[in-house]
Amino acid sequence: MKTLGRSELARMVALHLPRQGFVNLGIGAPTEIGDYLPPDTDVMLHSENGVLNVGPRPPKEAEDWDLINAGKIPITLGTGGAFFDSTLSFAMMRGGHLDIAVLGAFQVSERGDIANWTTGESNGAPPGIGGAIDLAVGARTIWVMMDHTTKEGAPRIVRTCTFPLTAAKVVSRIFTNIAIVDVTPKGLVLDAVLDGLTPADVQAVTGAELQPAKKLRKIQPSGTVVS
Amino acid sequence: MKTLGRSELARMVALHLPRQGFVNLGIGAPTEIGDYLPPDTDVMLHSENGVLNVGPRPPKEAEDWDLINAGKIPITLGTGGAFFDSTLSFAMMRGGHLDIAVLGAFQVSERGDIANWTTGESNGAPPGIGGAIDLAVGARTIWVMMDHTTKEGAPRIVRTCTFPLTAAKVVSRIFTNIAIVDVTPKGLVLDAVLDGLTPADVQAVTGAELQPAKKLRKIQPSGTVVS
Amino acid sequence: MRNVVVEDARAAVQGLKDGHTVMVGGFGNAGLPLAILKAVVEAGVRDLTLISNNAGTVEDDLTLWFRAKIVRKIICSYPRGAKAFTELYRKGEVELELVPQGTLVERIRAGGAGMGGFPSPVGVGTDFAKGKQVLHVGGRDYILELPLKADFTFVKGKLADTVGNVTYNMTARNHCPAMATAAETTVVEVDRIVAAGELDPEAIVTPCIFVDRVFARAKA
Amino acid sequence: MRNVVVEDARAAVQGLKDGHTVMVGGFGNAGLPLAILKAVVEAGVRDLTLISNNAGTVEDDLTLWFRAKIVRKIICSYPRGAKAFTELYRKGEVELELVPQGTLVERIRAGGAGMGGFPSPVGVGTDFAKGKQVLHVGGRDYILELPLKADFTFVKGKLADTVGNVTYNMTARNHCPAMATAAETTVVEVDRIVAAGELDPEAIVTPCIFVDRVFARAKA
Repeated sequence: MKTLGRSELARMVALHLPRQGFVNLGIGAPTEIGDYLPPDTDVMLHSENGVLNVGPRPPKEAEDWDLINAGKIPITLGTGGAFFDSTLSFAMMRGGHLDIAVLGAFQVSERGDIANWTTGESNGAPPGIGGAIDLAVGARTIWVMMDHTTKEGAPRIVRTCTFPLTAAKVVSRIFTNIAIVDVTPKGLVLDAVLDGLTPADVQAVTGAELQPAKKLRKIQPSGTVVS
Repeated sequence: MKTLGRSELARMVALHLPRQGFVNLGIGAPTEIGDYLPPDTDVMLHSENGVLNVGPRPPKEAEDWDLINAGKIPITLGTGGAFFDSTLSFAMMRGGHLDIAVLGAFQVSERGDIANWTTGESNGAPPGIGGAIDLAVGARTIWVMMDHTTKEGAPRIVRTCTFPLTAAKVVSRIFTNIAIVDVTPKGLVLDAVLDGLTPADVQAVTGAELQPAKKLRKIQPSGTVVS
Repeated sequence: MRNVVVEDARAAVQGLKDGHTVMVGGFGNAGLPLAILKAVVEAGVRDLTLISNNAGTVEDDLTLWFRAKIVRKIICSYPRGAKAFTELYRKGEVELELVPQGTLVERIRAGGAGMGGFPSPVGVGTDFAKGKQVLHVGGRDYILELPLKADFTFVKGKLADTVGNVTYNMTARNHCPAMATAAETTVVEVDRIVAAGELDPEAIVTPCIFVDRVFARAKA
Repeated sequence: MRNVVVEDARAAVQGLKDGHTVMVGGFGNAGLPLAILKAVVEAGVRDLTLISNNAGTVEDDLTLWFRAKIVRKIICSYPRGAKAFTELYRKGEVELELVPQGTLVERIRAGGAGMGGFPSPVGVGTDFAKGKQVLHVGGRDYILELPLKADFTFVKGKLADTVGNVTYNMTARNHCPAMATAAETTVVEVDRIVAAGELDPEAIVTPCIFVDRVFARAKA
């Protein structure tokens, strides 16, 4: 099946962010969304290790390992940025001060449950949770960005998560490499589908029922979405 | 009955403070203790409105109403001092980081209960509690500095406080204008008596039983205590 | 870029409504947003619930609110020496919830940090424990103190930049940073506004995420 | 005047004993007291309970402690990518208590601030709620998270003055200020020590009351 590349997916999410507000981009793939924000955006990026207004990655020679994001990647500080300790950083999260967090996930359920910290199969390796759970519970709006299925083709959007939950009933929107799905009180609504695929194609790889939006949108290969 | 003056009482307490450590001098009379610290002391004074290393009161023309102590009196900042917000200031208190707090009191019981926020008789005036209770619960060592009796001659050191408690079983030492009394697991111990008075004189105006110390000390009119 | 600067105190209190809960920073005369206090009275709101350490000491502070009788209830640690408040209190025209100072600010922090309050050792065995849930942790008793939040927070800073980062002046910091985190709308009155990037990012006390409006107090 | 400067990392870890609980600041490579980490191994202690955000990423960090097998238990939010730790974990030779990052630092703060923990909305309805007391506040469920304290805290600062006030460098601040409040003995490794009075009193992050020892890391 045709899918969006990781960069195009990041671009698609970036294009959906509002023009202002405080946003946390989860570690891993969501971090890449920052690269596609318009240069004149008023959005300020938060990183949970204690920095507000995260700027672009510096050139290699300017990297400073005391200036990193939660993914432990070197960053720069944007104009008007601030440093603070972890208690204040997590107060921002837990206290509902972030407008949007975009998280990766293993699974999202039709009622908005998110499982993103462990598949429960550890092979003896230690589990890790980090700050993902604080974001999932605390940010006002939770978006998920993930591949629509596992590498083996199993659905990640499911009726009930089989992996251990990170938080219950928090996700409002899911951006995948083939679709955009809204989590509504009435169930999952298919908002947009990758050009070349049909709603039925998407439903076939989704583990929960999708209702069509009043007006289905089309995702172009670049990540731009059109009505 | 002969009594120490307020300044001499403050001086007596000052002479008993260790040479180093973090000390909070409660609002009102205890604040005056600061005037009698030796110039080379390593003691750092904390004030609960958010300052560490409180220095002496500035000359009138240098007063700044953004630089005050918890008694709302202008202060200076000593070398190496710091400002912080109230959450951190009260974390210092509640978390047991202060070595000594010297508080005023209406009553202290023989088991170390302290009543210092209201007599319960308000005449309709609003009660106030401020930070006294946080200090009483949080500082590692609580000393009380007060007149031995009320203006009417009623004892302030009592078997059981009749006024509403600030905190239970926290006071370890009581400095009054005629005596020094230690609160011990075995009861109140009379450590020092004002020159010219006898232990019986002090007992007569005390509402709980005083045991004599192994070696009773003598308080001189200047506030100096000698063996 | 984000810009939260408003023109004056009047613009700063826009949206404040009858019955709102309002936090006001300050301890003694330090950290009081005096221009805002005046603008609130001029806005003609009433039935406010006020969360504040004190209840007014001189004529141009919270005394204004009690003279104007716009406060229904005050949650406060030390309302003594407050003439206008005391008058209303004696007549039963204003309600008082007395809260120890450290408990007050920590309840505010809990509100701002999304916690269900905090288990406090302060007040155990006293009148302040009445009606509160007792928790036993590690062999010690604690009382569960509940979080405080507000519709508006009004505090006084020293400098703000245009995006809304704030610093404070000496002991005028007091409850202001905690209160700034705990309101739907946080307004900061400052001495001076500077361009974004002028404040040392290591020395910013209240990051802009907590701040909705700033304005520079007119020079006296 | 108070002076808490010690000569080197060896002097900084004096008194650390077998079985102690130890907090170590740092997130990724930022804020790690590397000289202390080495000195602890050289001190020959064992059976430590370690409270730390991570469990070592490169060879000169907490990896040293796991190679030396001196940790009995780690309380940690993200021990992934930690080779030496993972090896011991697979063999069942080290115990792990996994704690969400925000919960970890707030439990530390509660320990330092004398509170009986805090009611957290994080983890409700998940594995992290297992065995924890549930509190109902304002129509929402919270789980009671317990305070954490330590015998020693080891963190990395940027500057310290001789009385023990500390500043941090950018995102190397992370958990360090909270950990500094929560130990019997707090030790800070810094880049440089300055005279008392040289730090801006408004920009001090950890006031000296929390700090027992500071020392300047030798230049590489």
